[in-house]
Amino acid sequence: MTDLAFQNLLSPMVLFFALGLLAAFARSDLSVPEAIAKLLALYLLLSIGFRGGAEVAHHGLTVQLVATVGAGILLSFVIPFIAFALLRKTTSLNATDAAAVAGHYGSISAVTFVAVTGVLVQLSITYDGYLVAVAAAMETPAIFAALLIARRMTAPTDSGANGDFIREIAFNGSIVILLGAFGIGAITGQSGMKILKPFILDMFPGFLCLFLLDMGLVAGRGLKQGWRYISVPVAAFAIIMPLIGGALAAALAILIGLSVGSTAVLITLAASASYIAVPAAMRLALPAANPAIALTLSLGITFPFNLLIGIPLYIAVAGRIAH
Amino acid sequence: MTDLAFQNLLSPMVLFFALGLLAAFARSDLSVPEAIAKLLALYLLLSIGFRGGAEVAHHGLTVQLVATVGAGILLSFVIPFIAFALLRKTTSLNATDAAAVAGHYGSISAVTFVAVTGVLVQLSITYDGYLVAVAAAMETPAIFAALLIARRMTAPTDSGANGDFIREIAFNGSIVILLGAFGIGAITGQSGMKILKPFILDMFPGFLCLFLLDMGLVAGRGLKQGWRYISVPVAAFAIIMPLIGGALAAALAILIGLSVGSTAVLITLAASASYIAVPAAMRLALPAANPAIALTLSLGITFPFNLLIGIPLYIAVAGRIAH
Amino acid sequence: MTDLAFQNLLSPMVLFFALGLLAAFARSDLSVPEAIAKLLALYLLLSIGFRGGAEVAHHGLTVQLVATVGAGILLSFVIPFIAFALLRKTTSLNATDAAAVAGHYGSISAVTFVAVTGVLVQLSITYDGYLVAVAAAMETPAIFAALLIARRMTAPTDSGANGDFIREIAFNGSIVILLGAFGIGAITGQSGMKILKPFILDMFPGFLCLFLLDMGLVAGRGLKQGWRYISVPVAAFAIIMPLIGGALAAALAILIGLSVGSTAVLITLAASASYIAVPAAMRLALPAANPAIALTLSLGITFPFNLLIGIPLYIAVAGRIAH
Amino acid sequence: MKTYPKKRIDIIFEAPLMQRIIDRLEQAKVSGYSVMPIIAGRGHDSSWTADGQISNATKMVSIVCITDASKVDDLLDSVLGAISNQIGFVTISDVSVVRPERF
Amino acid sequence: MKTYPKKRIDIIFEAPLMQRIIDRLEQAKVSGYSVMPIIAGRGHDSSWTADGQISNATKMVSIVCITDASKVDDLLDSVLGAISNQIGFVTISDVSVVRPERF
Amino acid sequence: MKTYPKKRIDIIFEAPLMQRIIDRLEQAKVSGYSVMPIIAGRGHDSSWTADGQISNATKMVSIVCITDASKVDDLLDSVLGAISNQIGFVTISDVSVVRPERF
Ligand SMILES: Nc1ncnc2c1ncn2[C@@H]1O[C@H](COP(=O)(O)O)[C@@H](O)[C@H]1O
Ligand SMILES: Nc1ncnc2c1ncn2[C@@H]1O[C@H](COP(=O)(O)O)[C@@H](O)[C@H]1O
Ligand SMILES: Nc1ncnc2c1ncn2[C@@H]1O[C@H](COP(=O)(O)O)[C@@H](O)[C@H]1O
Ligand code: NA
Ligand code: NA
Ligand code: NA
Repeated sequence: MTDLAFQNLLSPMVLFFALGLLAAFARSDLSVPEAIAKLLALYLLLSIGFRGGAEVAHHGLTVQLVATVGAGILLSFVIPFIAFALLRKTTSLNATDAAAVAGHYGSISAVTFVAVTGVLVQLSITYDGYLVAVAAAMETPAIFAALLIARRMTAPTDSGANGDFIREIAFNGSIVILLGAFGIGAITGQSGMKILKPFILDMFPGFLCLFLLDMGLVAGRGLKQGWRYISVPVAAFAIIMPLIGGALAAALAILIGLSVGSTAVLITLAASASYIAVPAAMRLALPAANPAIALTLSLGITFPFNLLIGIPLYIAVAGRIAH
Repeated sequence: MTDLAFQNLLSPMVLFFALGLLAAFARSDLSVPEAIAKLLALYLLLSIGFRGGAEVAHHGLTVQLVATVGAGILLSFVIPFIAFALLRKTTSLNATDAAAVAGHYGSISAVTFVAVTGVLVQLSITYDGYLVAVAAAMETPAIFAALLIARRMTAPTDSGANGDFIREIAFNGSIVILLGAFGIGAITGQSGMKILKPFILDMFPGFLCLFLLDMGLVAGRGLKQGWRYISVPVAAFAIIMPLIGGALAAALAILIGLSVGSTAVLITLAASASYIAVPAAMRLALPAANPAIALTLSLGITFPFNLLIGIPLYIAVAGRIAH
Repeated sequence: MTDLAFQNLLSPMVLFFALGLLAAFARSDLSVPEAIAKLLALYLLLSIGFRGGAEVAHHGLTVQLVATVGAGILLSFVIPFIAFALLRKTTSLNATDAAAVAGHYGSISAVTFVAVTGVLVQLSITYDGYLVAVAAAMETPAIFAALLIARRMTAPTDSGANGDFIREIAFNGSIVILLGAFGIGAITGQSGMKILKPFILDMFPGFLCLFLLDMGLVAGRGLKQGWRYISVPVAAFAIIMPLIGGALAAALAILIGLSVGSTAVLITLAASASYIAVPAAMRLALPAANPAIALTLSLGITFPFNLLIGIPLYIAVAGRIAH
Repeated sequence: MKTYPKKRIDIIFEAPLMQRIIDRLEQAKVSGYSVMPIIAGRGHDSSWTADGQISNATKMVSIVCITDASKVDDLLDSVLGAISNQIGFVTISDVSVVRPERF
Repeated sequence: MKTYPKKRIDIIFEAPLMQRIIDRLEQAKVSGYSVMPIIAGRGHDSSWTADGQISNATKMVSIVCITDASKVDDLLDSVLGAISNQIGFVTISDVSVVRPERF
Repeated sequence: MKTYPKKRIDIIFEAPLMQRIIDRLEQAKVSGYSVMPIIAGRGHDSSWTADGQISNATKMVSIVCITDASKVDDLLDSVLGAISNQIGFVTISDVSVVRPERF
């Protein structure tokens, strides 16, 4: 296990993330243009969506698939309530900020998903392709949970959840491309994969390195700006909450009877926090929340924690509890 | 033939175009940054240009090549006159708008060219590499035809075709990269291709999927804006005109004695309508024309029509008339 | 040797550079979006850095490595003084402009480095991976040399070299990515290279073609703007200075006992002039210098000279003097 | 050349609000608007930059709208409603135009 | 600090016209200009966005030119000639500058 | 709607100077600023474009700062110090705002 953590630590991906962090801390002017960052995010979502779909085409729809999607939705909806309670108990964040942060932790991080699957592939542990669909399904319930929490705690605003807002959330670009590519992968199956393999599979590690370099830069600059808002209990939350979410996911995985690899992925999804889809939704739904808090926590603390420590841990746990 | 249409319909490329269309109709915020769209267009033109040149290097210059380039230029120049007459007879478009639309239909769509060659490769039907040069030669004569038509019908403006304008048209970026890459492919031949294969051939389907996703988004958003200008006869034009242009091309292909594959490509070129090079030229040359009409027709109707129905049809026809 | 020059002349890379030059001279609107140009530069630096690091991991650290880095630093620091003296003797450039130009010629051009290594690979001549580190080490000493010269010759400004400025230079984005990728390549070695090969090695020639197309466009447009500032003696400097710098490097390479390939690379580095890292630094440090002069010389004259004539010459010389 | 006075409204706001601001402008029946990018900035508590961002959550954007003085109050009313809880502000300035009928 | 009055001219026009507008500005002997991007907009009949566009045909762009009041009429004359048949408009406003000699 | 007069400062300068200008603005205690891109331009001796550029050395950039009239002199003093040897200039204009307390 220590071996695995160490091996992951020294993968080019993790090292490029670290390089980005260091460059940001050293105030280097290294930067990735916005258009390129968006291309990289688009590519990663398209690639993991398509691969997941192509594997489902290979293995077919199963009861387990439906159950796991259900579990994912449940986790995404429930975790924010736990996160909110924890934040209010252990930190001095106000209700709105706590609700916004809770929304981020219910949702998932596509790049953490990618990272865990990458490590599993290196270790030759298989996982189910449909987990991409689970990831997509877990993106949004957390947003609605955060809204419900904020409603209960604070006066409702006119900018809240109306029809337009729901459409904006449901057809959010990152969900459309993830599910769309999943569908195209499922329809075209192995023949589609054959055509697209050099792009979708072979380029993947390289694009991921670039993306993580960028994430490191963004996280580093975010931390420099955002650390002021982050008290010790708030920072502790960003490490404890993944463990709680992961534990819940582990329990559900046992219930469903997932394989070792799939269990590790479901735990990682639950343990990860969003920084693509949720932040913009929260700006619309909870404008009074300070966006720097949630982003600093999810990208600056939880993401590196998962990358370095969480993923090896979740895989080790999955190896014990699953069969 | 129905099989082929169906197979094409379910290729990842067509499905990504459909995904883009759907996302636009659902008002998703999915988008491709402008710089990335331009990179994709640049890449596609460079790749098809280089490949065409490398094949000409392989097979050498022939009388047929010269004849086909001549046929292409003729088609590009003649089709606008037919299109203009048809539009003025069957629709209520004014002379300027009709001339601008006619210019788009004389010119060609590089992506439709790519699509037909892709299907031919899948079907193991060969075509001549020099058709890339034919495509490049067909880009601009239509622009001058449109200007001649507009001159005859409307009062000339000072912003018309002077020396500067001709240079702008002739050295238009899309023509320079297409012909330039063709020339480089022709000079460096198989040795150049060996070095660039992973980039130019292997990445092609992936980049094309991204590009078509973008085209779907742009076409969908364009249709939502532009449908108001599109009466039923105008929409009908966007489907009938490709068939007329294609029929003319078929006749010329028989005369020249092209192979099945090359015949299919020449028909497709004639049947396609521009949305890269011509729109900007028309804004300069015919400023009074409404740009939304031509773009909605060419990208929103003719392109999907060709992708889904036209190409299989043209290949089937080519199979009958060519040897 | 003439053969080699001719072969290099007809490589796709050189031809794409020529295409860009021609397009710029013909006033074509062909252009590469800024974000894409920055991506290409980022990719090239990352790729050559990583490859160099992976090779050092393979061969280990040696005395020769340290000696060569030292030689590089020496060259980068000394060349500006020679360049300055030469410019002041043979041209009518003022002291500030001469100092700024001198700084560019002490530093190195990453793309020229790439070009020479590409030709060496084609000729199956090996060179040492650590030369990437030498290249990185040669980027900045020249900047400080230029400052020292300017200080001696002109009144100091408040915008000169303070702590902030030194940090800006040392953590310049291009150095951070080059050295960072070098370090990651050195840490992850062959296992990292295996994962990233399709991205870092296979895509390289294609991205390089795009980059050189862009450099051709930029150089062509720069020449059209900048030729006014370039007298015959100044233009001659841009061809003679590389030969002087190259000769110094050749002498040091003999002293250190470098192999043929490594000698050729060190000569090329010394003979090349910066157009990525140094221009921005000079705007900060020597604001009174006209930026068009140095850029026109380095990108418009020295770079094409090295690409077409210099590199074959340097390799031929290396073949004679090294063993 | 004869020119006519109009007002230029600059609205600087968080990018995720885009659709709402645009809806408000259309309600206020302005003749048009143009969206201009902002690539970095600093406000009362922190600075931001668009570089490397994959979402628009932390970006600001600017809308310029040339309009008649008579429409300014309506426009401010509706736009300020949309940005009241969010980061953003509006400036109004005087401009002259040559073809007054189009605004 | 002593400041001097100048005029700021904003020209918003279709991107394909760029070269022509620039030629007109140079004819009018302005001391300089800066081109600023527009990423989306709405006019009298439809909205557009730069996202995903592969050509500049449907884009607008903005040129800002600081100039002396004495040159404004000439400048308007030539620029309006270029955009008369096209989509585009011009606004003029008052600015102060510190170094008047450069405009 | 009640509005209050403020000043809009536009600073156009070479991109490599960014950090220095920002430091000066912060010294002058402005309440905020926004950086806007410039994609091409022409000055007294040559034109430039951002297209295809890999470094920021030849680019200009613009900073907009809404501020109180009382702070303008300080701001100009410090900013002009930073751009005195470089290419760049400043314009000042009048704007009205609705929420004066934030500037
Ligand atoms: N005085 C100002 N002038 C120009 N832009 C400003 C100003 N204040 C704030 N901004 C912009 O608005 C954003 C949010 O500011 P704030 O609401 O103060 O956090 C900043 O990041 C800037 O982009
Ligand atoms: N009142 C306005 N204020 C700012 N920009 C405008 C205005 N009217 C039009 N525009 C811009 O000019 C473009 C063309 O407008 P139009 O000529 O009305 O179709 C629009 O898409 C906007 O980008
Ligand atoms: N009168 C002007 N109006 C607007 N922008 C200008 C003006 N003069 C110069 N610029 C901008 O400032 C840059 C440098 O100008 P200069 O200092 O004259 O070389 C130009 O490339 C333009 O982007
Ligand atoms: Na989660
Ligand atoms: Na056609
Ligand atoms: Na050098």
